[in-house]
Amino acid sequence: MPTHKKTKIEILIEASFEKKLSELLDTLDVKGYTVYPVVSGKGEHGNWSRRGVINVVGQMLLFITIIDSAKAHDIAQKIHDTIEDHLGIITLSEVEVFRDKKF
Amino acid sequence: MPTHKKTKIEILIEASFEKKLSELLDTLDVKGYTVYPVVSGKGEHGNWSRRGVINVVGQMLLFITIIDSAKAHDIAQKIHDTIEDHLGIITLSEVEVFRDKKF
Amino acid sequence: MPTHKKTKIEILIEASFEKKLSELLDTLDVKGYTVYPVVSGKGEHGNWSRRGVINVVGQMLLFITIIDSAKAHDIAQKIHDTIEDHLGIITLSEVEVFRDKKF
Amino acid sequence: MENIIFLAYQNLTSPIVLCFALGMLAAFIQSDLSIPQSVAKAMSIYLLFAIGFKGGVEIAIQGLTFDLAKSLVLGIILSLLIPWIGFFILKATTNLKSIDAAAVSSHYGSISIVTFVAATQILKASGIEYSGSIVAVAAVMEAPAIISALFLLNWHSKKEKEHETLNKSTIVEHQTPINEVFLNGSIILLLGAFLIGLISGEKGFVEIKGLIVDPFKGVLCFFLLDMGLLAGRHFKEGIKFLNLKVVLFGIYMPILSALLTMVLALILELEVGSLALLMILAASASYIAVPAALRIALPKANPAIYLTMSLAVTFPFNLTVGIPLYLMLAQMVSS
Amino acid sequence: MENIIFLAYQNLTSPIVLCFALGMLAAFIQSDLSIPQSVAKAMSIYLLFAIGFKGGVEIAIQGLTFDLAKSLVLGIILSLLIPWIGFFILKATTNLKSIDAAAVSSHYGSISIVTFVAATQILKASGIEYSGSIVAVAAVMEAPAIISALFLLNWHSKKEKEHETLNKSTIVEHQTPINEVFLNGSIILLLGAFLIGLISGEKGFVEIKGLIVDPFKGVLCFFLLDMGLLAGRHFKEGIKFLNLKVVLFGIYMPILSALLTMVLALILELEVGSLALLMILAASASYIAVPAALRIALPKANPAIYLTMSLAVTFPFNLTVGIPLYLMLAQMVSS
Amino acid sequence: MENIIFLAYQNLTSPIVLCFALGMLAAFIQSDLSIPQSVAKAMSIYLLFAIGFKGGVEIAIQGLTFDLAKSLVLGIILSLLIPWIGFFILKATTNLKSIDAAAVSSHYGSISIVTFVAATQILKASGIEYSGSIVAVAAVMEAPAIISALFLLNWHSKKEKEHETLNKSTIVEHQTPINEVFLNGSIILLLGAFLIGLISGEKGFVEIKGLIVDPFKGVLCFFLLDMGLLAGRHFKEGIKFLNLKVVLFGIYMPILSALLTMVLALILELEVGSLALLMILAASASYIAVPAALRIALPKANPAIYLTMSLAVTFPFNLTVGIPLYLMLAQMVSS
Ligand SMILES: Nc1ncnc2c1ncn2[C@@H]1O[C@H](COP(=O)(O)O)[C@@H](O)[C@H]1O
Ligand SMILES: Nc1ncnc2c1ncn2[C@@H]1O[C@H](COP(=O)(O)O)[C@@H](O)[C@H]1O
Ligand SMILES: Nc1ncnc2c1ncn2[C@@H]1O[C@H](COP(=O)(O)O)[C@@H](O)[C@H]1O
Ligand code: NA
Ligand code: NA
Ligand code: NA
Repeated sequence: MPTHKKTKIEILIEASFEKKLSELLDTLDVKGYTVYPVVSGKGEHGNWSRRGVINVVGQMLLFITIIDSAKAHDIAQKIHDTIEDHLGIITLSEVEVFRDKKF
Repeated sequence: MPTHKKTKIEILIEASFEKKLSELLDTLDVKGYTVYPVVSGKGEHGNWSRRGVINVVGQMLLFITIIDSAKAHDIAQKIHDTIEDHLGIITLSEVEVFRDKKF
Repeated sequence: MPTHKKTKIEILIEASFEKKLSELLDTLDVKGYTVYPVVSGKGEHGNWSRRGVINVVGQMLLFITIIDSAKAHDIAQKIHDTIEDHLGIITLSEVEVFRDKKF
Repeated sequence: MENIIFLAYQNLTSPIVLCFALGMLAAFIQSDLSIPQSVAKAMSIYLLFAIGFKGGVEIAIQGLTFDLAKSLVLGIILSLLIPWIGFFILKATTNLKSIDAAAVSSHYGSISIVTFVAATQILKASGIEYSGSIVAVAAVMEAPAIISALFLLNWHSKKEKEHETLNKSTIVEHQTPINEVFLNGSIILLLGAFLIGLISGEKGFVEIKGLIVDPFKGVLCFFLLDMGLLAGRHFKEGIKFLNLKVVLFGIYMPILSALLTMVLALILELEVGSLALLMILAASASYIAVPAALRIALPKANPAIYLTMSLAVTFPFNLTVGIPLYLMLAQMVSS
Repeated sequence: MENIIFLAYQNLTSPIVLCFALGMLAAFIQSDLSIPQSVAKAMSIYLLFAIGFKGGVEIAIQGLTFDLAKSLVLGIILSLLIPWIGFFILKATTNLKSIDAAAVSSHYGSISIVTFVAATQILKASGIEYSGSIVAVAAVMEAPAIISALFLLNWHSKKEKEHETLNKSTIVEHQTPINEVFLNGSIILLLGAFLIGLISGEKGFVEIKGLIVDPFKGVLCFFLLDMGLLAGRHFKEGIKFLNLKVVLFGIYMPILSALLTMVLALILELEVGSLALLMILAASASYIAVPAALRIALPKANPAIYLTMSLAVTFPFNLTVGIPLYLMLAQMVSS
Repeated sequence: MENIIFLAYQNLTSPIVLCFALGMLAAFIQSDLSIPQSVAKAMSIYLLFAIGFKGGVEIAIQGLTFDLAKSLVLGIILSLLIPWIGFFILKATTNLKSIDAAAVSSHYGSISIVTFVAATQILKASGIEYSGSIVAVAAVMEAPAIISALFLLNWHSKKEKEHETLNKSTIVEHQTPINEVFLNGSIILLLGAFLIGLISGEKGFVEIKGLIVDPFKGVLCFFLLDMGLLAGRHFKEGIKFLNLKVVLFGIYMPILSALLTMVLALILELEVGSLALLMILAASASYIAVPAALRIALPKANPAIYLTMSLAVTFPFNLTVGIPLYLMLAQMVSS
């Protein structure tokens, strides 16, 4: 089976914004996404860690969605603009998949 | 030290199939792999979430293996064919490593 | 907004070395990093699994940092050399980001 | 009649059932209430250990009774038999595929330990005597239903070959999971705790009573809160895969299994406590061990169907209406 | 006077407060001591359920009292009122931005259930009678403060429009989170447990007492150990965002709220137990429900400010000094 | 003689040891039984807190005894001494590298708190009096062994320089981990709980007894179930790194340490309860604090060797055979 080039968008975001981001992705042309746990991190705004937090405030999650490369930049841009206040970082990279139609 | 180009295969798979996939990878020409937790996701088959599931049915895991690019496509194909029923998605991408022999 | 090419360094490392690696990254020219949990893995040294371990010995974590591609190789090399005894694997790959200055 | 109304009232106002209702409600109104997965798992380990252990201690004190021996045999027979009955009913009355029908019916042959535990609480409340050692029957009923279902599917697919062309992969991998069922953590734990109770006896019981007995019912409440959340969420997601005939099966099948048990138990002359608990085991449907095994053994069967059936239809039915009903029946035929 | 010294001594040498101190100490010396997040969450579920349930059982036994009705009304008024008072004080005395001032003050209108529970333990120890049903007041005080704060921010930003140009996105999304506050797991759990207690009554209480009552205080200790770790870590990270005037607010604002409650309660002629607990609820500041809601409703407000204030300043103050103080005041005015 | 058979029988049929055996068995037959990591951690926090607290309360009641003071001194001496003895034996009898020999023997100088707790349960059962305050000795014995081992390795590598060329990185980083050992969560918790017990005394004890005492033994059972799973899995993975001589060290070394303790304790005239517990502490090997520290201090030492030794060889030996043996010896020499 040949493979097809797609774009992977990775969005590191505050856990308290999980529901909103899911809703946003549903309105965009995204066929699927997966959410991964995150332990801790460090950036301009200092350290944070999942350990010892009492609720979602101060935790982060990683959303990954694989989409058609032609649409990727626009979608990433929209996500970036909408969730700026809750954003960790957002990156794009290239991957290959088997099932062209699925993404 | 120079770096060497390798291929990273990422396999999102049902947790109930963890053991079988490990066994499959052992039979293929794969020198190592790492398994990551997954929180939730959405795709053609609807939503799923690790939260509030009573056992492995309905959970997913991410297997990542880094291998020789020459063998990558074939191995990915074999994995894809064998585990189709339990598959989330499978992707390939390019990475660089220091220790050529290790992968 | 245009995107900018950066390099992503991924470091799989023993959990007992988490603090040391954080300290090392602070001394290097790294503006941020994120740590992800890992479930289990297999390599030359056999299997390991987060399940059923009594403390950090025998667990692993994944550190990811996105940095300026020009500095990436050197930094990765330094990390590799310093933590060799506690290293799983270290990989480099290419990603795109929106905020050039941030990385 | 008064009796059953009283029993039903007792049951529906017990914290256990109310906690389950709270969980379902919270799921329906989309509250973010949730019990951490690791804690839910710990509670299930606690409950399994506690009932296994208490069962073993009772045998250590009373000795092995003839009643228990008969119950064990009956339990295995029921676990093997019920999947066949369920399968033919499903094939006759619904449009489920053979593989889904087999998968669903194997859940009804196996058991739900929480349903069992909830029932023992009501037995106690209504003053019916029973031996905790019946939990051994629960242990032996977990696995045979799975074997039975795989066997019947094989048999069925051979029979149907000329009409229906079953995908080859439908029936592969039947061998592997049997082992895994017996190595399943919950079965090992239940049997292991049973043995530990048997060996350490009353002395051991006194030592760990402070954890195993005193907070037991409270833990059961929290566990049922979690079960309610789960059942509610499964119901919302899974109901679209079920039509009315399939849902109804989830309600009359447990009653049928209970009646079948009653008839067979009369032949064996079981005591009323054992009878009631056996009826409940037969009526209950698995939602842990069997789904885990079938996801590997029958990957083409749709888990949304079988999980929704056992978790979101049959479990709530048994917990609220079924248990008092079977109990009343058991009392009627025994007196 | 002797009385307050005795109360303070009792309080400071209780395992509960000492565990909190141990947690803070461990955080300050950078020990890696930590309680797993899932277990901390389970403990908070346990505590919420236990006090909600006991409150419901008390009403089932005593009936709904006029005292409780009055307390409920007063609680809602306080929760709506305190954010306004806090906001104007913060704007007048500190350099916090309007949005941060509103966010901080809404925490003080809402409540901390752990502070409440810690206080009931001291009430018991000092022999003051109170009804567990006051926990219903805690439940109704959680949310109004959030609505109040959003409302006042809207009003303030309109008024200030000519002077200050508030970023448009400051005041968006005010609508969404209100629902979510009411669906917040801890509120559902508290109210649900209350209802379960009410329905299952004394009979239900006896059944699950072994989990809900006996280990309660011990669990509270471990929970406070975790709170201490959290408060300590928040303090270290967050103190750089606060200046002295802001920190002081975290100490005098609870006292003010308690005094306000005292005055209003005198008009309503509350009993001493209810009065003391209401003062404590008013004085306590939320660190779970409100931060979660505000992070969405007011994303531009700085969480480091409001979390540090309620968790690392006001909570420790109330736990050590505040509770005995309010208690003594309540006793003084009631006698 | 009858006595030891009785003790051994009591021990081997106690739920605690049986739970450990169940865990090992489940691991050997590859069952998927597992206790969630966060829950296991919570149990270890509970156990540490409970014994620390009870120790402190006992001192609050009895005052500091001379016996305890002597035990503390002896404990520190043993913790410093045992790694040297172990190291020379390992170098003389096995082919372990120096770094691995040092790493392994430092585990035997430190202690296993679970072994200690299991022993107190048998002491109680056999009616031997002891003071819970001995737990303070456990706390002071954790760390010195690590320092001792690093020291001896340094000394050894200097001495051997002409013969053997030790990789430079073998002996780096000796400084850093010492701090971390003292800040290690379990030591802070044990000492902190001890102090809390000391300050809050009998009054505090009564308050939290419902969690700290009543379910204690049951929790210990579940914890040992998990330890059994762990030991079993470590054994399977780790045994290939060990040869017979190394495994034997894991059995005679604890006996040697216990005998050494006995001799030194006779000089100090310790009471029988303290003597027995000190022997057990000396005989036990660390599998939490020391491995965590050594993984950083001696990254070139192979963790598979030291973890398997302490967790999968010495711990099971002590739990089943060692404890009754040391106990009998202690009774013999004391009478
Ligand atoms: N260069 C980076 N590489 C990887 N993760 C980063 C990077 N910068 C920031 N992050 C993550 O994003 C979070 C928020 O970043 P910041 O807003 O810069 O504090 C951090 O806590 C990290 O988890
Ligand atoms: N385009 C995608 N990007 C990332 N993850 C996906 C995507 N599509 C599917 N997934 C993941 O794969 C799981 C199964 O996908 P599906 O079979 O399409 O329901 C989903 O629940 C997601 O976790
Ligand atoms: N080729 C690989 N792909 C992905 N992960 C690997 C690979 N090789 C090793 N690892 C990870 O690194 C850990 C240590 O590797 P090793 O030192 O080879 O045993 C393994 O347990 C895996 O988690
Ligand atoms: Na059944
Ligand atoms: Na308040
Ligand atoms: Na020792």
